[in-house]
Amino acid sequence: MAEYSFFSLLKNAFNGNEDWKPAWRKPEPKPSYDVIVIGGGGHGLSTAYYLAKEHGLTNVAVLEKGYLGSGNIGRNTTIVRSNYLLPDNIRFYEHSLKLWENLSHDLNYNVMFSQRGVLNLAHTPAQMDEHARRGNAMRHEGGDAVLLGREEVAKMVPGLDVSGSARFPVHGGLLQPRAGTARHDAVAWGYARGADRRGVDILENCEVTGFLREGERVVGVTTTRGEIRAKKVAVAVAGSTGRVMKLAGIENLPIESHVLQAFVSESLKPLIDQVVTFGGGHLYVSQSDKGGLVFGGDLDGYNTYAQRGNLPLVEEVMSELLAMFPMLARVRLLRSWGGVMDMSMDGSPIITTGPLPGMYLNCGWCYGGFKATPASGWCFAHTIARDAPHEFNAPFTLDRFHRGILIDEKGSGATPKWH
Amino acid sequence: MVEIVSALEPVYRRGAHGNRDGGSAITLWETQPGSIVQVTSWPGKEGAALAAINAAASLDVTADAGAGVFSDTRSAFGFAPGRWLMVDQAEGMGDTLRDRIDTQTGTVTDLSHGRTAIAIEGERAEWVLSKLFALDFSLAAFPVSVGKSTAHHEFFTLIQRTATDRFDLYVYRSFARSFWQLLCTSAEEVGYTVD
Amino acid sequence: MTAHRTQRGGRIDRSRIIRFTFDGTAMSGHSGDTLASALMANGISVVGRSFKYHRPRGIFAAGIDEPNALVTVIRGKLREPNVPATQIEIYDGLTVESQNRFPSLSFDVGAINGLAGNLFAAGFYYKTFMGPVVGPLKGTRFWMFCEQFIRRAAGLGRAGYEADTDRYEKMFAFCDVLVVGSGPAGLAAAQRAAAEGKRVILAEQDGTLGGALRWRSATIDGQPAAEWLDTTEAELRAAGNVTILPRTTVWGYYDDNQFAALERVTDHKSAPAIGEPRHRQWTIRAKDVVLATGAFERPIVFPGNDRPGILLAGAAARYAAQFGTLPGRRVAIFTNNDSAYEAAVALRDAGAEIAAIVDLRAGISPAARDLARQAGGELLLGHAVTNAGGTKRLREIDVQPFAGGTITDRGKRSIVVDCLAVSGGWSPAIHLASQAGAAPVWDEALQAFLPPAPSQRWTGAGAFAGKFSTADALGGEFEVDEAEIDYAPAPVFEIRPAKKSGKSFVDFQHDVTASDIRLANREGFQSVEHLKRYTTLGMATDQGKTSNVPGLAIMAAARGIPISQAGTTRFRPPFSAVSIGSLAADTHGHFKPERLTPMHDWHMQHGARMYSAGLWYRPMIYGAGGETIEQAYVREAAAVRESVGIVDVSTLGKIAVQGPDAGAFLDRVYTNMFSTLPVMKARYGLMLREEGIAFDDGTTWRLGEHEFLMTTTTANAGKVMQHLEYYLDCVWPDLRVHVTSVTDEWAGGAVAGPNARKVLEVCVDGTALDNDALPFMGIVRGEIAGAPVLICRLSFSGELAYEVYCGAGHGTHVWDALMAAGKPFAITPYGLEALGTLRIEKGHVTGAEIDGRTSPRDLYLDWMLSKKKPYIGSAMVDREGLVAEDRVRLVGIVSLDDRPLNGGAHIVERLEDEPRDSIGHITAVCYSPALGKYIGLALVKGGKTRHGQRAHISDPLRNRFGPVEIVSHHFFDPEGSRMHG
Amino acid sequence: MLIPCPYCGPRDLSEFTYQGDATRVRPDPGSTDQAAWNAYVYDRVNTAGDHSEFWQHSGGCRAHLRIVRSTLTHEVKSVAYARDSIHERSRA
Repeated sequence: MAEYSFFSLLKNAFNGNEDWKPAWRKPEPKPSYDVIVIGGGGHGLSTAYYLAKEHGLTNVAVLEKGYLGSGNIGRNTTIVRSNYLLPDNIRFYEHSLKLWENLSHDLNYNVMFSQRGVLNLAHTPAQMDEHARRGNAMRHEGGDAVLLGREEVAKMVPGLDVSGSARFPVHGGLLQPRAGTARHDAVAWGYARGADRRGVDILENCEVTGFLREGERVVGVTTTRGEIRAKKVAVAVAGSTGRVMKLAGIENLPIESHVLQAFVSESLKPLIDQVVTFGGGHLYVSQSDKGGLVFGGDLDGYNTYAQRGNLPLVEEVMSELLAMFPMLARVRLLRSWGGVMDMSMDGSPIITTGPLPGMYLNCGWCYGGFKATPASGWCFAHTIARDAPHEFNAPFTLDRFHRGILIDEKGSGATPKWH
Repeated sequence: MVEIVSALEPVYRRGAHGNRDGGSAITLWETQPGSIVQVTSWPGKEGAALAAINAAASLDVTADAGAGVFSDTRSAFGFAPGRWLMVDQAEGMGDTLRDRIDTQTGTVTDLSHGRTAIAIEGERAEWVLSKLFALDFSLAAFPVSVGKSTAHHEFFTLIQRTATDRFDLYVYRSFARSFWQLLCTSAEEVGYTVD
Repeated sequence: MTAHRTQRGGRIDRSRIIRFTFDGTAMSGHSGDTLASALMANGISVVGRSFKYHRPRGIFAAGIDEPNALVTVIRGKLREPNVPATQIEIYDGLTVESQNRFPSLSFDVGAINGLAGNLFAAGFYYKTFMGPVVGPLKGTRFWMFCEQFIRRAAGLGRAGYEADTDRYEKMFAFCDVLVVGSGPAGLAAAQRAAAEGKRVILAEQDGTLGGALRWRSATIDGQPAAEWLDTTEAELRAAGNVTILPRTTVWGYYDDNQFAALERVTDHKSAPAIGEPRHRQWTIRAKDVVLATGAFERPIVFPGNDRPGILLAGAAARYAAQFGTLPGRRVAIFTNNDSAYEAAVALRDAGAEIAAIVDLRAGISPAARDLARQAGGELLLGHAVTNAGGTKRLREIDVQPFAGGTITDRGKRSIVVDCLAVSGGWSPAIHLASQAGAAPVWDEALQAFLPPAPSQRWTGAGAFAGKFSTADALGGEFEVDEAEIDYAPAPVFEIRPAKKSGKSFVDFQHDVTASDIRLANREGFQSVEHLKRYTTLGMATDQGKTSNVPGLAIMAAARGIPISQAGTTRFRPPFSAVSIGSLAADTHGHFKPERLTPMHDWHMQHGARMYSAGLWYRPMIYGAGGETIEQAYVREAAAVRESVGIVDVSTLGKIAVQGPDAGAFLDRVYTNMFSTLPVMKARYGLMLREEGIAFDDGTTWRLGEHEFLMTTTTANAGKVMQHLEYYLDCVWPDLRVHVTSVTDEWAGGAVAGPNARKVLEVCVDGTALDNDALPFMGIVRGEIAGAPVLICRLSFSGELAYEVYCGAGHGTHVWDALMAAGKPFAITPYGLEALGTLRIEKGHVTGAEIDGRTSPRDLYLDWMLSKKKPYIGSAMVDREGLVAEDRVRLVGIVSLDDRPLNGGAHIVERLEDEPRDSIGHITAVCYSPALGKYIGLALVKGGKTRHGQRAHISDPLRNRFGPVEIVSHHFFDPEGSRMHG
Repeated sequence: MLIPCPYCGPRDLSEFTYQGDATRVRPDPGSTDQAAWNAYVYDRVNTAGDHSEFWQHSGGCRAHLRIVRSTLTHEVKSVAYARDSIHERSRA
């Protein structure tokens, strides 16, 4: 019997739930590992999981400075999609989406991936054409996309202001039916448990304080829980990339850390069934299974490592939400929080060997981190195990910026706050 | 001379509006100056530029940040480093200033058509403006004659206080109609008269 | 009037009857009542149902911390869900509904969930619903099938789809001292600051000031607390330097002492006055702030502790003393500290019978003993309440001896009561201090988190700072007479009888029980954040105001560590829920301003259909007598090619570039040369980003030796302005150049077509217009109908064309004159669609091609890259990635099946391949009246090398496939003879 | 967040536009040193701590400011007109 199932729940219910095992062990660090993954967030944990599952590498440790999943994996708006414009991104995120579709089974953990569809609204004919270009690009890469007219959108999303008197009237939208939302924490916990059950050591409250070097080569780390050596050291720390890489002597990277705020309303009976994004600004909203409306918008737009934002952005986000759904003015905002985003210079990620021998780097996730979690770990594990990228992450190099081979989804150039 | 047509015309409704319980706590009107001119000096040439403004307009602006003066027909105030706005009810101030300010001193930019000038006067003027701008409108923080540049969302605005209970606002012409409507809406609560 | 209303007392106006309806039943209360106190007075015991088990719940608190009594307020068609009944001041006509129950509050089928409580323990969702691995329900299908039922069962209140038409507003305020909370600590702080002449704002979340002074008994300077409150309030109101904001919750502490506060302006009124907003969102900038936010009382966790009729002791006292309402007739007290003894006296004074005071402690202070005597009833020290019976109303409690954490069965007894007032100690409301950035500190004596050392400019006062007595709250200078009780509680948070006898709730609203917390511990979800996320403890609408500390204490006990080591969660804004409308403020219903050109009204009067381009409105077409869009633009474009047309170009960005170094500056900004441009000449320029990617284009006119007028695209006007300012300030501060946005200064009309010059000749005074006086790219000054104009001969359409600029205030005047002059030539106003058609025919690029990814070479604009000078982007434009063979480059395409093309369609070499390999996409399309064909521009791999080749459009989204020919993007008059002619 | 504009006084964040890392030095316009250009355009120090950065008072006097601000607490440590600080750097 699988560890988690309806029957195991029933059995345990009769035992007063006394027999459940910890979802992951809390081991002491070993002196050395084959691979150390720095960062016990979604990407670090999925990397460890796929190292064990796909490459048979189980002598692996995941090092987390705080509690597991304390970073962006638990701070995002839970959207999963692959509706990108550029082929390199579409292929990568489409691979991710396919992993998502089987993730609950794979992990024996219900990550609640709900393929309720992501609808991008268009407000001008030109925007409809842009959406068509994107949707066609997806279809040419084997993905799913549907272009909807105004009437179809109105029918699908009650409460949406589709009137002609709206400041930016809705013309239609691009729907990716297979996209949706997942339960963010469950993804971290599911990967952690999956990796743990395959032998991976997950070391919480284990902050990396330095890198051990033999010449150029990275051969381990010093941590708040002692020195740990490893054949390979992989870094997957998202918003903390700058800080961790400085410990390795890398002073400059094509990354800026920015805060992205997210918001949730009080719990409501079902109101919005899809993920809907606004085209007259930047806003995305969906409703969690618990009933809270989960939404977010732009970055605050300045460098920060503080996981909190400021008011102007809050007000802009609320304005945009109400421009779409004027009935929500009476709904109440329950909580807001911030996550630190590792914004790259073209808006696309970096998954690569290097930049030092013995080191592997995964960063630059911008807004895309959550949905990328499975593919990021999958590709990073491949890159670590084989010392070469998989074709899905081959374009996401570190030197592409200097060479001018940019993957600039938004076309806004080396200004991270615009990606 | 061809008349400068107001950007507000179709939405400019003279008379009393809003909550009438306490009468009108403020009055709004478009001042329609003939000249709105920006003077910008090169660093170190602020004195010469000011001298030219003062001479041209018979005013006495000082070099302090935001310092301004006004008379019945003219006003001037600083709103940025080395930058002043000069307003005259008569047309032609742009040319007058251009004649007095040479390339070595600074530049003159005529904005007579590009800005819409709105006055707000009354006991609740501070209250109404506080709905829109993140500025402290109290007399201590915003003395009479002083100018400030600020913004409410997309509405970039220059404001000069021309009495304890009066402010003159300069907004971009293309935004003026939306701004006027917003201002009127914000004033409904206290009651207002459009003059 | 009812069994639960006291005979006298309370700060309610018994002479004023207020009528409201609850779940359709008409009820009444008094002015000064909250909905909670009014429902209590009406004998309503069940007010809501819990989230998961749908258990009947009653009123538990009296303030913002209420977890149970959430209702939906209905005004007309508008619904506001999840409002705590304790926060609603009743008004005539108030209509509320209870929530999360079906079919009714008293009978709810969802309560069946309670029977399978062990199955629905923490984390159960994660362990099931994965469904089969194969078959029709594989993948996510089974989960999504289950999810729809789970979603419907979850959620609390129901919001409506009706647009909220109420008004919301913003207000900026500045002060020397912001005082948050108007209890004794806040009032005293406000009084002191006011006396020092400071500008003071006093914010109180309730409708009336006074905090605990409204219900606790004390004498201040010889006056009863309530009288002192009235005197002090009157003094503060009379002072000129104090702004009092009732119904205002300070909910956010942001950087640099900026506070967000929500004022509920009209929620307590039957109808707002004219112009009055429903809510006002205050942004308060305070030099100093006094946090006097009080404290929240905690429950004690024991089996059955959620029965209706069980409530916090302080709340019970408040209902009795402030609202003249009794939560029960026969009341027991259950406490671990002295403060509940005051509550017992208050209840007794209001007419309740105190059946027993059950105290976990073996010994209590003399003051508490005195109070116990006054209250009457049995004093059971060293006892605990171990169970509570009664489903929809508390019937009885079980009491057992309790010592050293152990419960003994001997001496167990039941006491019949209809109300149990519980106090598990007090948690200071440190939320704002926590938002400001530092971690709170656990105080062992008070068994509470106290505020951290300030990281911004705030001071704390009163219960917020752990000073619970009225004297301590007021500060030294007052003479206070009050019971001298001990506020330190016994460190007991949970009563666990040996024999399990029912659920012990920690988070009432989310139905998180003590066993859920222990299960989380067993499964390793031990850190505070894991606990919270795994069990949903503290995630409900009350944000754990009553449950955080007990939950943490139970986890600490399970782990065998002290509470101080268990940590605490960081509080985030908002302190309590705020309406989304208040945050959008004046933008609700007015999302963005409308930017209008000087000729806007003319366009509207002449049948223009408008197109929103950013904030601007521009004519798309001028609809003449039921034409389709295509018919209209074809007619307009054809008129330009055949005779003459006129288009409003006022939206183009215009920037005055002035100063001795203006020419040199433009040489650096544009890829091509401008310093050599003669005065009264214009040139087309291209700007790149540093990376060598095309950024913007437009013509720049030299009006004087030191004066240029730059035009930008409409979309990029703001960005270009900022780009120029950045370089002048941050890179080349030595250049003497000023830039000023003059977009709004000028009205612009482009007159285009073979008869354009003839039109101008009719109306322009003061200048010649022939080829010599005004050659291509020449500029002249003149007058039209008395208004000064600037005319530049340049062409976007490929025709003989002139851009006529005049002061914006003269725009319509000049436009009218041009229309009149053009009448003999049937001058045709044209919109964006025709403009687009004319430019596509000419192969000019716009934002669809300059999309932030294309290089100048991709657009065949390399001829504009000067080799003689560096410019922004010159160092990087030749990088390998930007000169690669496989980049997409600009071409023209012609539909070979005579059917319209679609923007956003892709281009493929072969339709038969699956998947089809895209080689590019279409950026712009039109029907070309000049060519009589459907044409378009496209970005295609290989660009020019494909001219003459056939390809196919592939547009699966719109199911449009068909053959095209790839051609040069210069479709029409490639030599430019027409515009030069 | 408040930013103390040297001309306008402390103003709300909403009036400002972030213009990024101010430690980057643009190579001489004619420079062909690709590494220097790449560093200028793409590489960032991304400091966790006191960060030197440009802000434009775009909803006010429109001057660019060079600000040192903590990226951990958002506290502004110093502020100057960008043009003055560039002059100083070029003199240094």
